[in-house]
Amino acid sequence: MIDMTVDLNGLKLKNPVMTASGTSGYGTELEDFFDPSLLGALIVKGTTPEPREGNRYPRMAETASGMLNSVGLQNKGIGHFKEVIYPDISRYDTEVIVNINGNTIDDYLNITGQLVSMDKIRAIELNISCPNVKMGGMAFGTHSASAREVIREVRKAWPRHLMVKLSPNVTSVTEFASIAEEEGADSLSLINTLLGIAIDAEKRRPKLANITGGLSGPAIKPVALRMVWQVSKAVEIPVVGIGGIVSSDDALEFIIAGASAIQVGTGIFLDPEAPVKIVKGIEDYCKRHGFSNTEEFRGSFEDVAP
Amino acid sequence: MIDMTVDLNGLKLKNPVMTASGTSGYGTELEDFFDPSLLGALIVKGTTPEPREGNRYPRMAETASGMLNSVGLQNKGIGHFKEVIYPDISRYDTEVIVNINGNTIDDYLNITGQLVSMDKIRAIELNISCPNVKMGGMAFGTHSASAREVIREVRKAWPRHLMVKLSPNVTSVTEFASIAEEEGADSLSLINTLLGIAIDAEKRRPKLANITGGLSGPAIKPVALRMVWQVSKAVEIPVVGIGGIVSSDDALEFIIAGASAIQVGTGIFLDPEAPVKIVKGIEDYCKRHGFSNTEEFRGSFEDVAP
Amino acid sequence: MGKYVRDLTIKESRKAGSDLQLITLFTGQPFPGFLPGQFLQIRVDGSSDTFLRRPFSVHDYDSSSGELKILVHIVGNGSRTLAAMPPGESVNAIFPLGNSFTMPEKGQKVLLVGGGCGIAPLLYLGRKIVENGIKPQFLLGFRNSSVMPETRPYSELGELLIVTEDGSEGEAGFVTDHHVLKEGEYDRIYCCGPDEMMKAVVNAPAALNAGCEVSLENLMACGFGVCLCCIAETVRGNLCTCTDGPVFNSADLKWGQPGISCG
Amino acid sequence: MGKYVRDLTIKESRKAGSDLQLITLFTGQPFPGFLPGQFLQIRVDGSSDTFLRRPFSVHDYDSSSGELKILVHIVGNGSRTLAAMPPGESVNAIFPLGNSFTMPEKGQKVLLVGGGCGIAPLLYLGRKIVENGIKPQFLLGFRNSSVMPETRPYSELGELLIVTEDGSEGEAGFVTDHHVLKEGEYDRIYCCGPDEMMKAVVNAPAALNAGCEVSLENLMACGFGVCLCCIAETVRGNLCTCTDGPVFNSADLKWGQPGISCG
Ligand SMILES: Cc1cc2nc3c(=O)[nH]c(=O)nc-3n(C[C@H](O)[C@H](O)[C@H](O)COP(=O)(O)OP(=O)(O)OC[C@H]3O[C@@H](n4cnc5c(N)ncnc54)[C@H](O)[C@@H]3O)c2cc1C
Ligand SMILES: Cc1cc2nc3c(=O)[nH]c(=O)nc-3n(C[C@H](O)[C@H](O)[C@H](O)COP(=O)(O)OP(=O)(O)OC[C@H]3O[C@@H](n4cnc5c(N)ncnc54)[C@H](O)[C@@H]3O)c2cc1C
Ligand SMILES: Cc1cc2nc3c(=O)[nH]c(=O)nc-3n(C[C@H](O)[C@H](O)[C@H](O)COP(=O)(O)O)c2cc1C
Ligand SMILES: Cc1cc2nc3c(=O)[nH]c(=O)nc-3n(C[C@H](O)[C@H](O)[C@H](O)COP(=O)(O)O)c2cc1C
Ligand code: FES
Ligand code: FES
Repeated sequence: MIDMTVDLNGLKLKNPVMTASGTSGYGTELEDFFDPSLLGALIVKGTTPEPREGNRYPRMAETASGMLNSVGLQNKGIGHFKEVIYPDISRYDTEVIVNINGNTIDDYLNITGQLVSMDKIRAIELNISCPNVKMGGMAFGTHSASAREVIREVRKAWPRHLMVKLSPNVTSVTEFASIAEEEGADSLSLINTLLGIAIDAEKRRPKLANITGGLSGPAIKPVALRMVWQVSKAVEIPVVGIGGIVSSDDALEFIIAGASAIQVGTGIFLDPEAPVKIVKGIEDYCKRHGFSNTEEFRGSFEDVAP
Repeated sequence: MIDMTVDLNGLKLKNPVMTASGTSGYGTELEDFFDPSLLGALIVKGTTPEPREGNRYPRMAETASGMLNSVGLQNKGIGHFKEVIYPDISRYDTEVIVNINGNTIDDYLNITGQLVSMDKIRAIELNISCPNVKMGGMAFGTHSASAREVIREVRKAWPRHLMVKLSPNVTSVTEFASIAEEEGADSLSLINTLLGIAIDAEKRRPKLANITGGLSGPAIKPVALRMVWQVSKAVEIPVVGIGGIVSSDDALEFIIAGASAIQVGTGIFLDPEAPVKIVKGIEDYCKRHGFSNTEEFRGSFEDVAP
Repeated sequence: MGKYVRDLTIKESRKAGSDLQLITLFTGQPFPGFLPGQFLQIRVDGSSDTFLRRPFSVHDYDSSSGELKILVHIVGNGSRTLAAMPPGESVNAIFPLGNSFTMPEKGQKVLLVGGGCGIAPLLYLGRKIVENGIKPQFLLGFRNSSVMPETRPYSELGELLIVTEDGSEGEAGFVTDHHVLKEGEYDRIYCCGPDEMMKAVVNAPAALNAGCEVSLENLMACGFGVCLCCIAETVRGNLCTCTDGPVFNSADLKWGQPGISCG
Repeated sequence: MGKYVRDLTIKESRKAGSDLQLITLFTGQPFPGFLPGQFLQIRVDGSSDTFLRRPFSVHDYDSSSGELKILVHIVGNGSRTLAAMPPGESVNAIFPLGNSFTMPEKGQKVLLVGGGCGIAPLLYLGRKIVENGIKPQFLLGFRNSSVMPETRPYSELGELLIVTEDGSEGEAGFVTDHHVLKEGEYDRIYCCGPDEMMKAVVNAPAALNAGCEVSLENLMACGFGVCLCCIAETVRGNLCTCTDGPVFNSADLKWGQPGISCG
């Protein structure tokens, strides 16, 4: 029997597959395709204290094996989440993790404070890596002193599992990983999107109203794998791999690189059933290779000479 | 009549299309496909003071719309270049630019010193961004004090055009661009490859003997365009755009983002005739849109609201 | 409403005008059917340029045979690849997606206005309107007659008015020049086409006292409401074109948005 | 030698064994022809997984008809897509690439050893050897008879010895178990196949006094000498498999290299 569970530093997941923030709404939208309780966790869309309209349209551009988005954290705010969404998604038999965002540390604390009373939420994902907002977001995640401060303050305010989501737009991702670990993060998730632009040559104008956007999808997988590998060697806390995962092979590569769990983002747009197929694919792989749990081959790729 | 010439801060090119270092050997290999003198410039493979064998095989892995390489600057050294290659390629009626590399500043100075006597070489491309070598390379290009020092020293030693090739694996590419400008670089080229890895899930081992490699090809174009755009706004010296250019549309996007010229790298592997096709495509575009020179629409994409 | 992810087999595919392909897909096992205005997200494999799915409207649907028609304008790689696929091959599709046009009430006077790329959803809408006992008027505009699809399916359902920019078929000019938009009286106007055309239509004299619904073709990443890329700026804030739309009441739209639709 | 970048039309394509496709391409306008051991870099469009070109050896070539055959083992996306392409379609190819096998001298005794995926270049090599007035021996090894291509083309050229791992055709075992490699006497041995097989062949007793050439199938990015990805570690340093090879004198190879060839 394959034991698909994962112990993410105390946070028990029924399997290593989660949805990535901003790519599955509140999870409810997926019910048209499968039972969200089948997944290890649902990470709900980036939430801010106040409702936000996000950036202007166009917000998306297709690129080679990837896409840029400049959604900019459109959401109805933590108040709406508390009143409307939370009661609804509490019924899921899986972990629901809220991705939190803000312009200021106070914003992060405001939202954290409100989440404390929501028992169902066993974990938050502290997003210090959104490239699509003018204030906050990536500014925290690419500046070490700010990163340290926001993690420290949220850590004080949040008694349960704290996952910190790292930006790939840095010289040294391990520096930020270590800061998060030092400040008491329970796990790390990476990567958020790479900052990019797309241009319409005929019209000589940017394809996104916001000019820049975040690059996601298979195009970024090699960079994501590299960062997950570097970070999982640099810290003791578990790492959640994200970036270009569309198949169970992709997911397995992240586990082999050192990730304890993974998130599916853009892959959901290609195939809304991808997350459940990936759970199944990982299970099949374990069977085929004689593993009873993913932990048995996590980070194993350096054991073998290429 | 379309005037395809480009004045790269004093370095006159017959058109804006160059080959990227490490992807066209010494240019001679392209003669099987077209006359290299048709291009704006040839950038020869990364050259070091001593001959190098590079990294072990396998050195390449295919990724979604891209590839990783870990060649690691295999080359026969500047001595061989001087005696065997230089006399041969001096016949080209185009600029030949040497991409120089080293472990130490002395290495860079050694090679620069030898190039001074080679009149045909009107420009060098100072590579401080190779991700595939243990010493030197990207270590210079991701650390600001080292970057400043190596550029300063090479600038003192090199009287002709100095192009500095920047690494994308940094938090702020404009920081390094400004350093290069301050230290007297005549132009900047970017981007070099993004550091990545690829894993064979079935065998649970890295696809590259070196584990990490440099990601190139269309996958990285959005990141490259973004950095070219940022840098061309941040500095006064001209910028040469590189990253995922396989067609004239791609090349035009870089010019529209602010690049004065472009380099074709991985695109040559897909179609060895790509560089000449791109020259032709840019010319056609100018005709179609009524431009007499690329300078007329360089950096134009912010003039129009999206 | 449940959504389905299925491989649909191409039963027939034929050129329907220059740059226009009419594709008949077989939907197979039963499902609740389509509402007029709904669309599918079709996966076009085989190119790194068509990474995401492509949205296409229900052009026609016969629930008894399970045959679904889409009308594809060839504008880029995805549509070109799809149009070139031979019968027998299959495409993966997510459906049915989006809201739908509001059905007119008995006795109402109805105009369906389509321009160029926007005519696809109007045939199925017209059919449903006819099933509701109303005979609609169609006003369709094209650059010229060569880019027009076959018009019989429309004229079989209602009165068909054609406008071409060069006058090669029907009246010459733009749809908004047509007298029915100036002098006609309607209870409902349904419109789909380039941005500028839709804007002009909903502001035409004939639209003043009519309820106007437009169908947008915003760029989409997911098509089922999870990415928030496809928003339309409305008086009620940013709404998703893929779930709150693609059909909007024209009065709700802000219209200030760049590139709001297929034009 | 000049190189060509051309669209080649698929004249015929047929299954030649399980996971094996024999494709006949028409090379069109004249060019100098192929040397045995040379290969083509074929662009397989239609998938982001087959971003780079794919190298395939000249399996057979008839200069009078301009017909070129390649024998494709289906191992991944690129080879699968290529094998599925119908006659009439064309593929873009760069050719001719690489060095070539050294022709034996008159009167020399010659053995051609191929295993599994490595047999492709040996047919054309055999043909050229026969044209030089020598009758070669072929020793071909396979997992079992179902993965074998048609053997007549080989037996028409020379003596054909077959070995299968399960004994379903010819002798049972590995090629290196075959007595000709233990007791045979040859002037030249040409070999192509999985790494381990080639290593064993060049170290077999029969190879001791023979000149051995092996053909490598290293991973390639360009195929024409500009990227330096395809290196083989040799006593003369790292050499390019695509320009200095794919044929190497076995004595020059270091063999310590991981995954040196198609196995
Ligand atoms: C709800 C909905 C219903 C649609 N119904 C139909 C239909 O029935 N028939 C039909 O032919 N098309 C329809 N479209 C548009 C269709 O989805 C696009 O034309 C198609 O995705 C283009 O793909 P491509 O790969 O061919 O072109 P690309 O190579 O992706 O693009 C080519 C050019 O078209 C532009 N473009 C692409 N998609 C859109 C879009 N959605 N809106 C505006 N411009 C775009 C691009 O910016 C580019 O300039 C619909 C779109 C939506 C959102
Ligand atoms: C000079 C040369 C000549 C060749 N001649 C032939 C030939 O005549 N017929 C033929 O069937 N094949 C030949 N090959 C091998 C052929 O190029 C590969 O099998 C093909 O590129 C695989 O592409 P794919 O997309 O199907 O597989 P991929 O999806 O790219 O790979 C599938 C699996 O095969 C492995 N693989 C891919 N390419 C190679 C390679 N070159 N060496 C070792 N392992 C590889 C991958 O690592 C992976 O495990 C030759 C290779 C070279 C270098
Ligand atoms: C449309 C879109 C919206 C996103 N919104 C958020 C968000 O609100 N918060 C966040 O932390 N990450 C967000 N992301 C980033 C993803 O969670 C993920 O980190 C990234 O897309 C890389 O993974 P992928 O390649 O699997 O998509 C978003 C990504 C996309 C494509
Ligand atoms: C095989 C290979 C070898 C390379 N070698 C060098 C090198 O020696 N020096 C250098 O500055 N860049 C080198 N590069 C980087 C390219 O010059 C270029 O910056 C990068 O590949 C991005 O461009 P592309 O996407 O067009 O390939 C190499 C790239 C590849 C793929
Ligand atoms: S396209 Fe994703 S929400 Fe509409
Ligand atoms: S494959 Fe590029 S040098 Fe051989």
